[in-house]
Amino acid sequence: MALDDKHEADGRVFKVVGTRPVRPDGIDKVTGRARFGADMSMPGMLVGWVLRSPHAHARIRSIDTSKAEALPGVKAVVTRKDFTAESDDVLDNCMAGAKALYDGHAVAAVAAVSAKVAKQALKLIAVDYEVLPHVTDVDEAMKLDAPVLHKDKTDETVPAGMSKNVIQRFEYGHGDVEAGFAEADEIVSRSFKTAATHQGYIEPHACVASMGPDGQADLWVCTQGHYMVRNVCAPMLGMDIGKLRVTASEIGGGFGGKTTVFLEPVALMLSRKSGRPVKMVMTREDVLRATGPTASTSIDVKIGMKKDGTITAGWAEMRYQGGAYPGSPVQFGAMAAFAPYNLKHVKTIGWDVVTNRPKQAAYRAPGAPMGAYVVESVIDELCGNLGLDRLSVRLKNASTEGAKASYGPRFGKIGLTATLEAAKAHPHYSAPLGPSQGRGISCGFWFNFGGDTSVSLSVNNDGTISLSEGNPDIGGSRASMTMMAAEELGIPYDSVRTIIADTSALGQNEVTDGSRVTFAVGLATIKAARDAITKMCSRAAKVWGIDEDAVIWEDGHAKPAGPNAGKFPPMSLAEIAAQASNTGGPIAGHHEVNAEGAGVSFATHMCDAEVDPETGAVKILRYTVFQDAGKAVHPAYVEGQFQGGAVQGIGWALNEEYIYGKDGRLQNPGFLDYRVPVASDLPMIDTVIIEVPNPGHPYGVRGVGETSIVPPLAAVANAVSAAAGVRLTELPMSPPRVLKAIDTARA
Amino acid sequence: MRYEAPRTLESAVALMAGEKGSAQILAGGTDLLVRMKSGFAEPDLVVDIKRIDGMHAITAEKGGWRIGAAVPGAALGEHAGVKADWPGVVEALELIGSTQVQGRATMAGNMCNASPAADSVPAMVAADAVARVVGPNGTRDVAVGDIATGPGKTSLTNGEIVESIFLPARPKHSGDAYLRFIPRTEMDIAVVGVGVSLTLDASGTCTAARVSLGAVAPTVLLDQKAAATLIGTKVDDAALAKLAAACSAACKPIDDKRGTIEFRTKVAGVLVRRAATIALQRAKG
Amino acid sequence: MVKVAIWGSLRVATEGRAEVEVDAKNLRELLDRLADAYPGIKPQIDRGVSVSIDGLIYNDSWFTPIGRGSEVVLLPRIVGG
Amino acid sequence: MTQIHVSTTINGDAGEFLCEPDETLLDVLRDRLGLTGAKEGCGTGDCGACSVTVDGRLICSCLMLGAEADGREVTTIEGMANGETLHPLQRKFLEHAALQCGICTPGILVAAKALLEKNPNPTETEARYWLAGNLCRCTGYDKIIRAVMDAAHEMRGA
Repeated sequence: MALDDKHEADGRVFKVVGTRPVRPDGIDKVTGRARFGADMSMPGMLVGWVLRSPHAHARIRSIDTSKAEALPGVKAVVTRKDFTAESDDVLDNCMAGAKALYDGHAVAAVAAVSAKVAKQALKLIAVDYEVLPHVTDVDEAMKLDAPVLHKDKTDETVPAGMSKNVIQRFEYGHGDVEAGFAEADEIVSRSFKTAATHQGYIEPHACVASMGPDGQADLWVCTQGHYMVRNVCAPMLGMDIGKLRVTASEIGGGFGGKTTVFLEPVALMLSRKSGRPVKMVMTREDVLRATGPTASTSIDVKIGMKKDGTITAGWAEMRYQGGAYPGSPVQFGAMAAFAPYNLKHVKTIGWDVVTNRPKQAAYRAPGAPMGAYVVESVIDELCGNLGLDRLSVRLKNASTEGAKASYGPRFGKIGLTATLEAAKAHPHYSAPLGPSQGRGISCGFWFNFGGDTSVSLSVNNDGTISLSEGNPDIGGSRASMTMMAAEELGIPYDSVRTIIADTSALGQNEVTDGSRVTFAVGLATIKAARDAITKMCSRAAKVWGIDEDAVIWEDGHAKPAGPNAGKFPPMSLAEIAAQASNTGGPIAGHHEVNAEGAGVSFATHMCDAEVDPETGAVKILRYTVFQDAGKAVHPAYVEGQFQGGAVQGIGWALNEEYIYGKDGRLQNPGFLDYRVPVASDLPMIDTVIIEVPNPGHPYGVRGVGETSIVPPLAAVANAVSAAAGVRLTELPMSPPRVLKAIDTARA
Repeated sequence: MRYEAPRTLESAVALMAGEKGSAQILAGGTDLLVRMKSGFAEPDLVVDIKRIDGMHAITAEKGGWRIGAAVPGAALGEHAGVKADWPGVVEALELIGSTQVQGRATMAGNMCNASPAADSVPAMVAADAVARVVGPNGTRDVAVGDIATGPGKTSLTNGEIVESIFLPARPKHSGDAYLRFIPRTEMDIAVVGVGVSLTLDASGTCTAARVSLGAVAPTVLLDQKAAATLIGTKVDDAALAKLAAACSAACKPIDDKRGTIEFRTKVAGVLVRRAATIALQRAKG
Repeated sequence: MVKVAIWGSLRVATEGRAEVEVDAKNLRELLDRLADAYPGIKPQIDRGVSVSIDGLIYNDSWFTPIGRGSEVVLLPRIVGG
Repeated sequence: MTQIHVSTTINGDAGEFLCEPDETLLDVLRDRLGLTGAKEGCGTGDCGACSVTVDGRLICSCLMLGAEADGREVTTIEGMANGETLHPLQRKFLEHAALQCGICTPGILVAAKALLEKNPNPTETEARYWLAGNLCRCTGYDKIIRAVMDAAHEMRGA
């Protein structure tokens, strides 16, 4: 895609895009009618429960299910031996094979007539465990004498002689960092640690599976991607993909955590064995112990700066544990950490490490927040040491169009500088601070992507539009799609109704992730609308008896292209629709594409915090988000993404953490001690939407969902460090840690 | 499991005493139902005391207040009289959980749950509150501080039920306060809790004080050494410093997921100073 | 010929070169030729890669044209939340 | 085990149900009465997604037994709108885009309604503390608080 200076949407006057209509699923969601994962029931339905390993690491010698099977009311028991599919990490994670690899790892499941019977049955399953030594800390797991989880998962990038828990090594960058450090007037090196956090969606995973003896199955599930669920589960069950129809329920949050499967294949297997529909719902404890939190990390970072604020070199070595299987998001941390800065010399090294913790899943810009945290903390410290303005230094070094990103490519049109300039001009930046208060700044970056997308748009006889897309609506995307269809077709928002179709209705759709939906599904929606427009123009041409090419579409009407085409009154979409049967049959548009060309996105966050020097308690006083959205289709939901990401980041920075005991068990598997921010912890979260159009989208849309969680860890850490008068180097900055840092600095 | 909702205290006592398996009282249920959900408690009998006359009553008695065992935090918080006399106790109860939990949670339940971190207990101990216990062998009054004997353990014997809690008459020029430390602003269990109740004479000199500490030992501590540092002083900065040091010295906390020994010990001293300052202001009116 | 930037940890497969040249007119040819010329890269290509062409990230579209002067960077497969 | 017969009023309508002695009100509402508007986010009273009122008191229905509802008046999210007319809070939540995924929304609406009945003119801080037991992971609470304050303003004016 050429990086033309002019965007196709330049000068376009939008009528629907950029407004704030009520979302189409709104009434259902404020009246309790919306049906989420656990809200579905089917006739004859059983309930399924999972038996989970109490051990962090244990060989499973045998599982005796006979007593459970004999319990009246039990209709099926499933263990790993029921799955004959070839072993892979996702299946192993859904149901343990030879070893249980973390506290909470599923080892068996039961379907019974009631939860009470199912829970009784779980107690009757005898698992013979050989308990093995375990490791849950990333640095410990890399030691040569650490307990080893897998013998054969290390790949060719890992040098010989390391622990087998080290799975993969990544390296990025360019230039010569040593030469860069030699040019620096000031160098800061620090080591940081961040705890694992969970996406913390309020809706636990839930599904209802129904499989008949003919091998056809239906699955109702809360997921970020029902096509993914189908494509992953069918082979596990030895089914043809086409025989499994998956319907996405409303989804109660995901943030990346619902981009894989946990219960789904088990529910299908229980349904197959019992011959009855089976509903499975996780408890909150299950969610925290056995779904996919993000990585905990240990990172060393070194940055050099000249007295004028020029960053001469940046280096970081990052160690991420992603739980019991390969795939921590360390490469994205290593790629994204220095992305906001145009550096001559930069190098990052990443290590993917396994430990006896649940297999990580994506969490909003996976891997990037930790990278931004360490880099932005050290830049902040350098600015302090050199007495430089923190925003000016960032502006001086900011990546702009043509800059070579630390992960390789040169950037196209990007909006980082615009976010920094907006921050500098904002009253927040010059507002006075009181005693024990500090202000923190941080930038952040995320890639965004597109992927496979299918959209179908039917023109109904009365001129209304039914739009079908295949991506679960996790935060208002049906509203955005409705708006883009209405915009393109030139009809009112209320004339379009958008639904999330099941897997049998449309072609493949990638998961709702990577901030892709408004970009990719939006693009496909616009193209589907254009497809329908072409057909409608052709119908009008037929009616008028003129050439198709002589008809244009404007404001919801087909019109003759010019005086030479003939003199006909414009024909509205509704008029064309009413005559569809007479002019050739139903009219529909569709578009299937692997949407490429998602624009990267940058943000700058500003945070004021107050620290109680006697207790280490932190209060967030003020918070402002400046982020490039490319084009905000529904600004209220764009703001919502900014605010939600910022607050998840605040929680990560201050109080959220996975706490493992010496026994390798998770000590805080509940919302009581896994402390997500509550309403009284927070101020309003101000937002400033910057719009630097993405050349890869007809309206200029960039994904906005993920970037907003990248800067807050550092923005909060920098504010707290300023307020406390000491650099904090470990997340979360819980009160005991902050107090200890203050007391140590004073001693 | 059986569920019973007797209409009289006598029948409740009989049910509790007669149960051969495990029996639990259900007042607000905000602890019991959580323990049942997790499988921690699997009672054979649950006796709901909320249908018993008087359990929801707040009545004036001998210048003080008798609070029924089923009075939830929200109701106590709406009672102007108790709030005026014992604001520290009311505030402590109101700190427990959410608004939703306040709709159910009771002071008696908080006490009988016997958590070292129970918010209302240090405040009640500072207030010298007394629990009225009814059992098969009659009625007895027990100091609130003597109910819990260890985490999750109480001195109540088989069939005994707490019927009410009595907050004594408030002497003139007295004030109380309860402060706790939690990582968030709401919804957490106390990492440290501190209750202070003190009385001044006409000159502003402290003549009596009770200081209690929560979450720093297996049960709530009544810290008499700390109280002694206030008596005879004007509760000035010097006295507060001694108070803080005494409280920190009295702490015997543990390291756990909610806090460290070091943190709890230090913050107990910080909070007691702040709580005493609030109590002082209240005593001065 | 197209110049392709290779990330650090894959350079063991390119004899340490940060940039290699292959003859490719589109994404499919690029990945095929890379795997042929540098077999050590193949496991990573099989695990999944993204390719940045002139600053925009592509995942799978084989027939995405690659111009002569295009800046091409091999990246690990980008995922998201 | 014997089921318990319970007579109660739900959203103004008299009704009866049978339940297990250890069954929560939340499970009764969802599994026996088809009122799935109240959600189970935690089952331990930490998230507020199951909020309902009982005799006018805001509670977590996961922390109450179904058997306790005998003779009580229960109101749920399903009883909030009056026919086709949304409650001002429901309307303001839509206007302010105060929901993203919507799973916490029923509980927050029930809790906010209880707030405004007790305190028609809350400060922002009062609203935030009242709603501290209702977790929302999507919005950062900003638009929720704005919607509650705006609804309170409108209801005071009406």
